[in-house]
Amino acid sequence: MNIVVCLKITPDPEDLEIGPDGSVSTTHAEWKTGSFDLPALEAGVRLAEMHGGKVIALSAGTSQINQSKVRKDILSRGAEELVLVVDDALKDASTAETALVLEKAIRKLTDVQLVLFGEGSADLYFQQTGVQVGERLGWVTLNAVQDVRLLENEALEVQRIVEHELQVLDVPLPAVLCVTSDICEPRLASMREILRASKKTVFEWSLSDIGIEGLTPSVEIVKVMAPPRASRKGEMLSGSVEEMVSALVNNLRKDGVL
Amino acid sequence: MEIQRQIFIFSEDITLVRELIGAAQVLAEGKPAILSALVIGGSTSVEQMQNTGVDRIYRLDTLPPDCLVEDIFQTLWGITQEIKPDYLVIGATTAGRLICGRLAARLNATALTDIQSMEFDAQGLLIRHMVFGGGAQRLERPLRQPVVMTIGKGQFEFQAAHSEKVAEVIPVAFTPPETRAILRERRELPPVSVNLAEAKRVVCPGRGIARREDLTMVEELAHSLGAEIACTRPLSEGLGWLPRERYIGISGAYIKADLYVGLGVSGQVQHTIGITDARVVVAINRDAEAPIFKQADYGIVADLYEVVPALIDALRSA
Amino acid sequence: MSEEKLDVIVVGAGVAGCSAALLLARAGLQVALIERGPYPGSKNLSGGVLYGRVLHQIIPDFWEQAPVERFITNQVVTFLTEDSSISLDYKTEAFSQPPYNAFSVLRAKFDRWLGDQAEAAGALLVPGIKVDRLIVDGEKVIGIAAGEEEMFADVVIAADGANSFLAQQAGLRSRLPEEHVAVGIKEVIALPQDVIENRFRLNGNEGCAFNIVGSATQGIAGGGFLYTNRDSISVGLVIQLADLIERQIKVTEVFDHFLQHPFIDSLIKGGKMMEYGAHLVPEGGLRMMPRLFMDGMLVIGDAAGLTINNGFWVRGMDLAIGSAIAAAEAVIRAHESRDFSEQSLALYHQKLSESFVMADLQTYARAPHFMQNPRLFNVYPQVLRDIFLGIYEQSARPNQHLMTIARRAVQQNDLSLLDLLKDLWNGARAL
Amino acid sequence: MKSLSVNEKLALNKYELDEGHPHIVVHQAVCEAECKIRACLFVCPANVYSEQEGKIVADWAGCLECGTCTVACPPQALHWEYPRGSFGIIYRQG
Repeated sequence: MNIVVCLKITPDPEDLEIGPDGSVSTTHAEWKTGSFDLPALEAGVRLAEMHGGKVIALSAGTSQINQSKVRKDILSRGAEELVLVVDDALKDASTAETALVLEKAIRKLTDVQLVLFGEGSADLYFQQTGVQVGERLGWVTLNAVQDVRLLENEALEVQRIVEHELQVLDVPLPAVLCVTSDICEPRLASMREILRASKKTVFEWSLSDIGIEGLTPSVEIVKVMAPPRASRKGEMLSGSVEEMVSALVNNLRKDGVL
Repeated sequence: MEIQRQIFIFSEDITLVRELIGAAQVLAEGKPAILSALVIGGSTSVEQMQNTGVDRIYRLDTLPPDCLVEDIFQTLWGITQEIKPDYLVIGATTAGRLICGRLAARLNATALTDIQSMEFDAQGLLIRHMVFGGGAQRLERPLRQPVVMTIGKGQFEFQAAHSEKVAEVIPVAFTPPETRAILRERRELPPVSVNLAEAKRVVCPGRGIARREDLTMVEELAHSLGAEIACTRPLSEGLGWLPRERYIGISGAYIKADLYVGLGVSGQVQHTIGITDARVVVAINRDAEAPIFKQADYGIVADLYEVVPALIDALRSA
Repeated sequence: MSEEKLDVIVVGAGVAGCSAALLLARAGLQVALIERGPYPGSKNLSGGVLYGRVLHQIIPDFWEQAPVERFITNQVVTFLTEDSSISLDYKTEAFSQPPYNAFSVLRAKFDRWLGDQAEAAGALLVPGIKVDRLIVDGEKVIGIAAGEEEMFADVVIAADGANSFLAQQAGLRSRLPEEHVAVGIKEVIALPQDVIENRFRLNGNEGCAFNIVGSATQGIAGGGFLYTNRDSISVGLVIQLADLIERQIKVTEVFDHFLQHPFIDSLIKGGKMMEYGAHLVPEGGLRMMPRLFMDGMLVIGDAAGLTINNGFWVRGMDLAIGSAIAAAEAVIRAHESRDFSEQSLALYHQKLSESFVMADLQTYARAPHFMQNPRLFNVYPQVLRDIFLGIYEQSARPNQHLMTIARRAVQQNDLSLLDLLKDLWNGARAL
Repeated sequence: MKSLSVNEKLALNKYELDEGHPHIVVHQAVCEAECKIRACLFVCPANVYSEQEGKIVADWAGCLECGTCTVACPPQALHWEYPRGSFGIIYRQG
């Protein structure tokens, strides 16, 4: 049973730089696998370790995703192979285009029974690509998946938490599951795995390799800016600690929040 | 005759449907539009939908017990083939996200999620939503029709409909999807321990708190304020003494509390992004230069080990 | 994987470790380069001037692809007092063509590139793994352990920096004494490229390097530095630890005081602080050098204490590369002869001695002691200040003869002629 | 240039915090027995060490891993090691 785990490689949101004019830049950001996707990779690897089968990591994006450090990091966390669909037309690709590209890439792979996604990408967190790929493949598709077990009859037992309700479901294969981050704790790469990573195969596909001649963007990004700042009174209290505290309490009461 | 704009809304969460109607009114742009909605359930839910400005109510009685609300996707798909909507507005619940994705994929449409605001300009619709875990906001324009969107709570208000329009009710049958998951068991879970997004008051310790034991003082203040305890990203402001769900900021919680009190919080942007919607922000910090003071309504430059006990006493005696 | 044996394990992907791994991989050896940070350079910090001609030997014209900042054509030694600065400002076109004499570098970018070169040459780069201990069989080092994972090799090269726990574990070196180290504190401050070029009178990719002595460190033994990068400034202090401990002043306050000195503030004005870092600088020179080799193990780079500071410049990276070259030669020879004993690996020490590395360490053997002379940091800057004040001040009274000005400056700062002569003599011998 | 407090400087750095795995442990008994001058309080560039009610406390999360304290402090006063692989300070400039 081949398990495909889809990952998105993005600039690290922690490295976001907001300019004085509210401009937003990721030029100095480190590119890495999304932190929400690593639990999905771990879940896929544990399933493969338990029931046999191979995990293939799949990602799509511009040439910036194709860095040796990123490839090695993914391949040292249990994935046997890595497929990268690399094309600069995928710059700022919307969920619709990404879903089309991932669908075509998955169809090119053989004997895939299960596709796993994280709960959302680290940069956009729209929580859409996974469910769109599921629909495009025509497979059973679920999000908010908390636990996955393989039953004997080649079906899955899946647990979901949907708002305040725990659901236990039998899911036929093939299926697409978007898992939450607390499904399991991603492993730290071991020295042995990192060394083995450099020996594993990485497939680099272009859009035409997966039968896509061109992409028509479904969304135009007009502007990216720092979120609006609420205007604040900026009233600095003064005097002794007691005076400042009583002034604060009176102000809060006047504002109706105490 | 000008072609009427077709807008379709759905959410299994009835409290969210009213806000979706508010969003639909924005999408109608004051021009003639036909607003349709799918409702699951008996006549009471249909009644609630009347006189809200909705023109057409598709009614689905009940779902088989081993079905998920997400399985109405097939039925929804049938409706969209009939009315060819320009906009599909889905409530941003877990089920709503799944439905939105499947509809967008099958319609080869544009999917826009967790929309915060919408407006029209000469070229058409413009929407705003958060990216980078809230670190930035993106203004986008859908280039493909139809547009499938999800909208969460608290983004759009419902304006009571002025006309006494009675919606046409059209019953629809449930058509199960060809292959689907079988729901075997369903259990209600106790609500999550801390829901910072809904908390009315929040107390937030930062790097100024020297030791884990001092959190008891913070808990005492939170107790006397009836507030939840939050914290800042582990390193930049705190030490990971509190669980991850209590982080405010990028990839953490966004609070809309009435009162936020920062104790020794220096105010790095990755944190303060999460408190912009708080009504009143109080900052207590020894360092007069701390950036938090520029984003606070009230600032106290003093040692929080003196201010907090004094504040607890003031609250207790008041 | 870890069951079979590698030819070499290099611990630490700094400038020394990457260079050694590169040379060994080129010679066809199976070498693993283990780095505890997420990428080579993520844990490394230097003032940031690389004297590049030795790297040019192993990567010709490296500057054409390496992420270097500026080539240094302007070297300035500045004596600071509270209200004055006296600078010896040397600028030369000789350093403005290949093979460039020196570059300002930022280690997180530079070491990362160097690590990529080692990996491209065939070295197995293993980031994010901390080596906890050596595996020793009797007197012979046979491998390393990270957590419960073990990896074996014919030779382990310790390139794990100034603290080098591996050299200590192997018994090649004892705990570092306070007298032999300095604490380096640094900020990288962003400034637009054109502002840097105007402010420091640089055109194109020229750069300048300031070495600053005197009240930069409030009289504590040590010195400041300020180097121009492409669009940022590296500014920092290197403070002798024993002296700092004796003076019991908070090092962070000494650093802030240094940044606020008018001379420094005028050079970083309008900048935006991007990163604040610290690093231990080995300053013992020859006297602190550990035994550099034993059965199955070599020590290179900062781990071997290979840094020299003679007041005019501070060098570490080029010595580290020099040691990597010597180490690689020794390991390749040992690999051919299949003899990894101490005697065989002694070739490393021999090659080091034949190279500029040991020669320079000998030449400047007295520098560390000389650089601890307190007069360097308080008296002489003050004397120079008084002399130049005397020369330039025109207060409508008759000028004094230069010799009188000098003599008075010396007396005012209670500098005995004997001390002056002794210091000049020591300085000459040390430099 | 506007001067920043040490905390604010550290806040601009990038760290990967290894929650629950402190890499510095202070042995108070050794501190009291052997150390008079409490060098840790003034040699550390990151102000990791502070004194509360006579005890030395280590805010290890902000450590810059320079190792100065291991040289300045009495030998057994600190259990100091590098953070686990890929954790701790991550220099982007260096």
